Formats: sequence, C-alpha cells, structure tokens
Amino acid sequence: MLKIVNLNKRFGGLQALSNVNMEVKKGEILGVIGPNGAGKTTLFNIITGFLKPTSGRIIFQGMEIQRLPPAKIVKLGIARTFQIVKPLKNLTVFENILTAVGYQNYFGLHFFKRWNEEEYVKKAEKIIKLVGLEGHRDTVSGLLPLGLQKRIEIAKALAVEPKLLLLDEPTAGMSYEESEEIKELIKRVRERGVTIMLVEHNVPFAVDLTDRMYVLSYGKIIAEGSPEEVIKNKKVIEAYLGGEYASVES
Amino acid sequence: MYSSIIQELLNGITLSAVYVAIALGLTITYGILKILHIAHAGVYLWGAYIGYIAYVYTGSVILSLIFGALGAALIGVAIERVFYIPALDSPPHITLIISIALFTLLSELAAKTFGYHPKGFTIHWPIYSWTIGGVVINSMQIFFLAVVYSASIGVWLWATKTRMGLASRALIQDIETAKSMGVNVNRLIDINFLVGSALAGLSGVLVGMYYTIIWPHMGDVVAYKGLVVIVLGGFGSIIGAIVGGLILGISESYLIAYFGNILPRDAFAFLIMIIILILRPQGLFGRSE
Amino acid sequence: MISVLYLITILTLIGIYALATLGLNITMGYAGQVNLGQAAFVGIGAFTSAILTTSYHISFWIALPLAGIMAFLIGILIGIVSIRLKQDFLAITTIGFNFIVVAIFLYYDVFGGSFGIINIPRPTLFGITLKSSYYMILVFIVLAIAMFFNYWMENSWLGMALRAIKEDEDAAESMGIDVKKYKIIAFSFGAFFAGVAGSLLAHFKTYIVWSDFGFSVSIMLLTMCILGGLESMYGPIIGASIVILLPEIFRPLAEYRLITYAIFLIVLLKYMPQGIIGRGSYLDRKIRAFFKGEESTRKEEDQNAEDS
Amino acid sequence: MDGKTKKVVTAVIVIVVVIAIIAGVLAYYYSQPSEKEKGPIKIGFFAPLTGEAAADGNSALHGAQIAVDYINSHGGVLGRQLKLVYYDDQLSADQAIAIAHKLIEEDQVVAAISGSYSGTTLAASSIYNEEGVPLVDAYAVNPDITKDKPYVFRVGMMGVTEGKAAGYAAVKYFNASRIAILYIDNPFGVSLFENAKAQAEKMGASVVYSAKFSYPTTDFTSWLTEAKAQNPDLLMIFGYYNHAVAIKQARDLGMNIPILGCEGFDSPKLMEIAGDYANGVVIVTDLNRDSKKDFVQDFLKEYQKVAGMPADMVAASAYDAVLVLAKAIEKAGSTNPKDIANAIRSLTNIEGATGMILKFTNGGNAEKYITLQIVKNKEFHFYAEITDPEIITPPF
Repeated sequence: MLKIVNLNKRFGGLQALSNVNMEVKKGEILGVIGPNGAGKTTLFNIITGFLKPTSGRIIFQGMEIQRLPPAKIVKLGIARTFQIVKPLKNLTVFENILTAVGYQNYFGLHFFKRWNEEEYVKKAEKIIKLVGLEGHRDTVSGLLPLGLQKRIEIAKALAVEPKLLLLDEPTAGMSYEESEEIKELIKRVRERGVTIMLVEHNVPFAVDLTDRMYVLSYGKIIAEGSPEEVIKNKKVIEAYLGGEYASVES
Repeated sequence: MYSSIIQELLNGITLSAVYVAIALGLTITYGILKILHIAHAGVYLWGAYIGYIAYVYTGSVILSLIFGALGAALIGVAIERVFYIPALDSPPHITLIISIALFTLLSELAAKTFGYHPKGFTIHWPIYSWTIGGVVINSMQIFFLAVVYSASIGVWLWATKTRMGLASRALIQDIETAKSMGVNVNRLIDINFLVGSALAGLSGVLVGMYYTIIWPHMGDVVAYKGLVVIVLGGFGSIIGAIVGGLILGISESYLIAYFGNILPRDAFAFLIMIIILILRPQGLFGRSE
Repeated sequence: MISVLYLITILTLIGIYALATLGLNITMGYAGQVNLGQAAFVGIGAFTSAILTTSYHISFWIALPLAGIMAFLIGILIGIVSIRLKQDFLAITTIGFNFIVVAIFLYYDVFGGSFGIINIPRPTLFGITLKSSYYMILVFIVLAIAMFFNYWMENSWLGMALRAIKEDEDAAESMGIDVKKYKIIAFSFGAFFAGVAGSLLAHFKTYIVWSDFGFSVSIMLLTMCILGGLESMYGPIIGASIVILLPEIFRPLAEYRLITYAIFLIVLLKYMPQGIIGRGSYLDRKIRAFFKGEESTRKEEDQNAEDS
Repeated sequence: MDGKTKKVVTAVIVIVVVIAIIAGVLAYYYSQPSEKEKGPIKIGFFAPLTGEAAADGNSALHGAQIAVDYINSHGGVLGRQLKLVYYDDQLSADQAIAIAHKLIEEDQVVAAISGSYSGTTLAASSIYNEEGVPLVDAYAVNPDITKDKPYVFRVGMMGVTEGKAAGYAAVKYFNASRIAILYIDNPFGVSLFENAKAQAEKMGASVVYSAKFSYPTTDFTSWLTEAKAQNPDLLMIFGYYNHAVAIKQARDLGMNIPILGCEGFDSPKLMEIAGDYANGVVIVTDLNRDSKKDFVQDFLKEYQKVAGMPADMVAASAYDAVLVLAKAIEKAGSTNPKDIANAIRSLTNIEGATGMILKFTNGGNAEKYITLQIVKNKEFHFYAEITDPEIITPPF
C-alpha cells in the first residue's frame, strides 16, 4: 500500500533519516518504535507532506507523493494525528469533526458549498459516536481534558476517510486506563478496513497492538519483524538501554 | 562628488543613531513580552519633554538627559504594570490597539500639557565644526553619536554579560522555564521595561537636542520606524537592532539622495524591510525554525 | 435639532466603513490573518474608481466592481507574501504595505499627487443623480449584499476552512485544507470588499487624496472590527457605528475629544475583548441561542474560554 | 431557503428598513430654518484642534476668536453680536464633510471659515458651495478650493502667487542664478515649488536642485548635501516653521548662501527652533509685523495674551477671514448667505492683519500685496514689498 524507498532527510548538519526503506501492507497495524530523537515523527511529517525529503521516494498506491502538499495527500487517503494534539481549540467538538468531514470540499471552488447538509452532519455525528464523544458534541474542544482531545484527534483523522491512518504517539501523556480505551478504539478503526501506522514510545502498548514493527534508531532502521521478534532483538535492546533506558519504562 | 558620497555616509550614520536609539529600547521590551509596543514612541516623546523641562530649569545637558531617561523609565514601567501585564493573555491584536490608543493618549496629553506648537530645544554648548576632505562634521554630531552608541554597547554588555541580562534572555526563550529556574519573572519584566524605556527617554532628549526641536507628535514616525528596525534585525536581538538601525539609516540617506523622486523616505524604509523579509522571513539576525 | 443631511452623511460613512470592516473581518476575524493595511485596499479601490470615471469616463456601475477586483488582485499579492510570514512580521509588513501604497498615491501624478483627484462624478441611475439619501440607500444595499455573502460564507466550507487556519495551520492541512490557498483567499476576499468600499467612498466625497487612506485609517478600521466583534456578520456595522458616532457625540469636547476617545477605547477593550457582538461575547451567545431556538450548553463553557 | 436563512435575510432587511425609516422620520420632523434674524450671528469654523495638525488648528481658532471678540467689543455687526461655532476636524476629510452639514443645517450658520489644511477644506468646500453658504478659507492653498465655486473665498495667498513672488524675489533682490529648492510634498509646497521655478526660469535663473520632503522630517542633510554639490547661490525652503531645522543643517554643512523661506516660516517659532541660524533668512509672506496700523498691533498683543505666544501667519489669516465676513455682512446689510457672498465680491481695500486685501477676484481669491520679511536679531523685520500686478494677481 505504502512504500518508502531510500528516504533521506537532513536538517542542516543533522542526518535525521538515512536510507529508510519501509513497506506498509493493506489492513495491518504497523508499529514504528524507537528511542527519542530516532526520527519517527520526522518520518510521519515526510509521509504526510509537512516536510519534504532530502532524497528518496514515497509511493502510495502506485503514486509518488513525496512532493505533494499535505492537503493533497489527505485527499489521496492518508490521514494523521499529531503527537501534541492540535484540536481547533475555539470550535466545538462537532465543528472540529465537521471541518474534517468536508475535506473533499476544500479543493477548487467547492468551498462555496454549504456545510449544513444532512450528509455531512450525519457523517460527523457517526464519527463522534465511534470515538465516544457523544456527550461532548457541543463543547468547545479546547476545554476538554487531554484524553478526550486525543479522541478528537483520531476522530478528525477518521473523518477524512483515510485508507491509511498515521497515529503519532496516541497515548503520550495518558493514564493506563485511558491508553486501554484508545487501544480498543484503534482496534475498532482497524475493523473498518483502515490500515494503521503507529509511532509509539510506549513499547508494551505497541507490542500489544501491532502486527509488525520497525525499529528506528538515529534515523536508521535497525530491526523489523513481528513484535515478539523485535523486542528480543539485541540491537533493539542496546539501542534502548544505551540511549535512554528510561523511555522504555515510561 | 567623491566628498558628497562620504558626506552622505556620515549623514546616514547620524540618522541611524536615531533609529538605533529607539529600536534598542523597543527590542528589549518586545523581547520580553512579545507585545508590539507602539506606545514606546509615546514614552520617547515624554522623555524628550521631561528632558526639555529639566534643561530649562537646570541649564545642564547631563541633568536633562538623566531626568529624561528617569521620567521615561517610570512612564514605561507604569504602562507595563497597568496595561500590559493584565492583558498578557489577550490576543495580540487587542494589546496592539491598546498600545496604539495609549500612544495617542500620550501624544495628546503632551500637547495639552506643553502646548500644541513645537518647542525649540537649543542647548548652550558652542558648536565646532571641522571640514576634512570636503566632509563636514560638527561637535554636536559627535556627541550625539557617542552617547547613542556607547549606550548601545552598554545595553549589549548588560544583556550578554550580567546575570540580570542573561536571566532576561532566558525569559525571552520561555517564561515557564525561567520561572522553574527560580527567576522572579515580574521583577525581570519591570527591569527590562525600565531599561528599555530609559533608553527611549534618553534618545528622545538626544534627538530633541540634536535637531533642536521637540513637538507632541515627534513620536509618530519613530513609532513605526522603530518596528522596521527591529524587524530588520530579527525581533528581540540587540545586535540586530544596532545593525538594522545602521542599515536603515545609511540606505535611507543614499536612497533619498539619489532616488528621492521615486518614493518618500518612509516608503523606502518599509520597502527595504519587505524585501529583506521576503528573502529572510525571520529577519537578518532572527533564528529560523 | 439633528439635521437630516448631517445624519445621512454620518450613516453613509458608517455604511461605507462597515463594508471595509466586513472585508477586514474576513481576513482577520475568520481567517486570523493580521492586516494592519486595510486602508490601502480602500485607497486602491477609491483611486481605481476615481481614475476610471474621471480620466476614462467609464460608468460608475462598471467602475464599482472593477475597484473591488483591483483590490482583490493586489490582495492576492499580499496573500502570497503573507504565506511566509509569522504573526508579528506579518503585522508590520501590512503596516509597510499601507505606507508604500499611500506614498505611491502621493508621488505619482496619475493619482493626483498631493492634490488628489477632484470632481469624481456622482453615480446616476435612470437619469437620477444618486446623492444624499439615494446614495445612502445604495451604500446600504451594497452592504446588505456583502452581509449576505458573509452569512453564506459562515455556512459554507469556506468559513470552515478559514476558521481552521486561524486555529491551527498544521491541523488544517491535516484535514485537507490547503493553507496557502486559503490565506490568499482571506486576503483577496477581504481586499475586495475594501476596494468596493473605496469606490463608494470616492463617489460619495467626490474628492479623494492620498492622506484619506493612511495608516491611521487602517487603525480605525481595525478598531471598528475589534470593537464590533470578530467573526460576526453584524460586528462590522456595530463597530463602524461606534467608531464614527462616538467622535461625533464627543464633538462638544473639542480639543479633549481624542483623549476621551483613547481612554474610552482602552477601557472598552480591557473589559470587552470580544467586542460588542464578537464570537463568544455575551450578545453573540444570546443571538446564537435565539437562532438555535434553544439555550445551548456552550454558554458556560464559553465564559470559561474567555478566561483561558 | 431554510428557516435560519430566512431569519438572517429578514434581519438584514429589517436593519436596512429601520435605517431608512429613521432617516425618513427625521426628514419629516426637519423643520424649516429657524429664525436667523434674532440673537447672535453664527459663523461656523472648522480646524484640526487635535492630532498632528493641532498646532495650526489652535492658532487659527485663537486668531478667529480674537477677531470675533474685537468686533463684538466694537459694537458687533448690524447691531448684533457674532458667535463662532467651532468644531475639530482632526484633519479628516470625512469629518470636515460631516461638520459642513452640521454647521449648515444644525447650527444654521450664515457663513463659515476654514482654519484647516487643503485636503479637508477642499473636501468640504463643494458642500458649502452646493448649499449656498459662503466659506472663507483662511490659509489653505490648493487652487481647486475656490475654483468654480461662487460661494468659496480665500483670504490667504494662493500657492501660485506666493510661489511666483518667491521666484521673483530670488532674482530681483538676490540676483540668484543657480537656485536649489527643498519643498514639502503637500499642495502648499508643490504649488510654491512649481510656480517659483517657473517664475525664476522666466527671469533667467535656473533651478539646479530640488527635492521634496514630508511633514515630519527633521533630517534634511541628505538633500542639502546633494544641493550643495550643485553650487547653488540661493536656497529656497518651502515648508513650515518646524522645518527651520533645515536652515541650521544647511549652515552646518557650510552652505553660506541666502535662504528664502515662505509664509510657513512666518512664526516666532522659527527663531526658537533655528536660533541664531535664522538671522538673515528672508521669507515671503503677507503679514507685516512692522505695520503701524493700530488694530494689527492690537491683534498681535491680544494674541500674545490669549495664546501665550506671539501670533503667526495662520492666526492672522483666520483673523482676517472673520474680518472679511464681518465687513461683508455689514455691507450686505443682511445675513442672507447669498447677499454675503455678493458683498464679499464687492469689497475693496480691506485692512487686515495680513496686510491690505485690494479686492477679491471673480474666482474668490484675495488680491493683496506681498511682503518680504527678514530675520534680524531673532525678529522679523520689513525687507521689501512686492506690488507688481503681474506677480500678485491671482490666476482666477
């Protein structure tokens, strides 16, 4: 579904990603783990068009997308969430989701169309229900606790009807219970046929949820395989122990 | 013709002192609160008037400069305490309009207090002038440049070498971090406004003396020129303000001398700024992100 | 005894400035793009219309939309510049834009230089010259059309997109909103209404000069926009009414007028940062509740939002 | 349309209708002009009393008020007192237009005076003209203010005449052949520059350097440096007294040539700002301080008392505007605006604070002698008088 070929990214003198090759298969939940500063978020930013790669190609369903602007990539069917949640703070939950539901109308001159059509309102309400925010439909999103804001984040990503969903640390800063709820939510999403790519800091969470994993360290892929294999991999343990042991714990 | 090219350079450097003087204070106050402090120009003009009154009563240039700076410092801190600190959380356009309204208020109050008409501010010092290779320079010019640039170096040393200055730089980065480091944030904001506003007052008096005129709307041009300078330099950078002031003064001097029929002076200043911003959106000395 | 022509003059001015403010509200209120040079767009519209009708004898009815289109095109340029600039840089760049535009009006004879353009014709319709009350009606018809556009925009994906880029550009991109495109739209649409307002102003005054569009006028428009309230279709008309009527009411104060006005402004902004009817203000909540036909739950939460 | 759309459309229509109704109702109640024949005779006045131009606005107001008080203390006009109704225009054309309607319809003035600049005066002038209320412009120079407007008059010099006089004086009194000109970029400076240049060239001199500056300028060194490089033998500065700094800067740069200024310099502030540097500067003006006329001296004294500073040209012009109106009302024997306008046109040899107004031309511009004044020991003194009709006659 998504193929990353020889991807490189440099920030000034810093090699953030070097020669990354990856493949995402349709229907799976793919995990990308690694210590802090490994380049996970950079990878996401490049796939979704927020950053341009120094070299390399990204192929989504047979199409090269590495030079496309983010909005175009969204239209092609790749959605993302942000590690630091970015809800439209002064808008209500409903308005947040509705904005995303209309993603096809932001191109050309379609923006003159009214949003107040049953089609869109229903779709937005369905997604609100799916992520379990029915009780907060008309609440201004900036006032909700972080856990619920993470749900808005996922809901917005779902609203653009993605084929591939990129989740950037969906559990960062959450309690165990909240993480478990998110886990259930991700599973439900996957049942709807959405392929998921997950960046996680929380290794046990990723191991539990994913079908396959890549491990990034200092911008390089150091391991690949099923979660069980990967966490036993020597290089991976070294990377975590040598780098930041603490991050495995958190 | 060669001498007139050098003369224009000297004219530009002299003019730059006006810009440096105003921008330095502005960059310090902007750096700390991230407010477009238009009322800084109001502080500047009050400094000029206070210095003028002090000169009329004492006849001393030095006392005039000191009183101008002190008076301006008090006004600056009062503005910060009464208007800016309570409005810190409001969106930037609100503080901007408040600042512009304050500036109007300060100008009009000065007009009501000291009269609408300009005042001649001629000091008793004799003026000597020298001609070197066709280029004329006079003692007042040297005094003006010397005071402004030594004050600039003083501020730069303060900001980079003293504990207080360094703490302020830390605060510019991040208020929360500074708090967690045990810095007394409010006191630091006060001190920055004190220093910045004193500079504004000092420059008001100096500009008044140098051009021998002060008037209630002397801040009008300065208010926005000061912004141009700190934008050129990259917001919050002290070296940037000095270099930005020099660039603006010198380029203005040459541009209006040779291309004065194309655009007026202020439009040139803004044009230079916009061109630089298009090429370097973070300003000359600003950090890119 | 208030005289009618005086009142009509004031109302016409309110209508014209409300139109320019409505444009600014699109750029600043909905899309969150700071614009401190709106008066320049008003000036561009005014001079376009004045030059077309005086030098080329083109009908007012053609010049009016052309004035808007001219401002629209320049708005696209400013929109493109704005893409690269962050908040405060953008604010000062738009100030600079205003200074440069009026300087061009002043330095080039096409625009009448320091003398301005005189004898701008009043529009005629079916042989009637539109002046005083007829002209006021024309202004308010144009304003009503603009308000309808505003209402329609609020309810279209355009409004959604503009609000999204105001809140968070990255989030907007991730929802399929091309931020660059909508920034350009925000500036150019906002400029369009300013241009039309400029044309209306030129044919109302029949004489325009560069200084009518200086930076202080931009500040006046900004004040109207914020006092009336951002993100509200009624905000501009309320803001324009306050800003134009207040000095008239303060007129007996003569030389204390500006001082009083400045103090009033500071106090109002300090205690009503959302303006009279801006999104989240008391009146706004009441009106929304009226249109929804129910007291919504956002009331209390909005009050919390004010504090945050 | 759904319900919500309907509500909004209704709301918009309601707003428009309400405004129309308010206007209509007021139109209904709008009574005919009340009795203008009783009480004091009201004269309107507008000037920038606040903001950047407040200095001149307040000078003009003081000057006009002194004239009104003087006339009232000498028995008034037609046995009635004069009353000045004044408003602040903040130098905004919009406000000047609103004030015009307010003065004419609400205050029902019989005539008005502009103590404001060209932009505001020009914007308002067509309203006074259309409404048929005489407007006397004190000192704004834009020719269009009076052009084709039978109800608009000007007591000050036109830029055309003043500029011509400057060019004439430069060649005639200073034998200038290479002239450098710095002028302000407003109608005042531009008309002076264009006409001074034309006149000087006509008389055989050439303009070797010219540059324009904006109102708040304090640093003229760039232009002066370029001007000096052209070796001029006379420097003209067309600005206001706050630009006196230019005199000082020119001298500092070693330009020891005659400096010719204009009526904008005509204020004691010139000497306050330029100090000793002002000595020797000659200005083209119409206010003759050495005048032996009693009321000129009275005015100068009274002004010093009221305003706390010596009078300037702006104040004297506003004074004369009131004087002209009073004379015209007296002559017309009525307060009918049309009669007043006609009377102004028939006035001759009016002694004013700014000198003798010979008559008003058909275009409504005052024709008067122009004086040159020189600064000696920080005071203005008579230097020469220009009476050549070719120079002093306004173009229309």
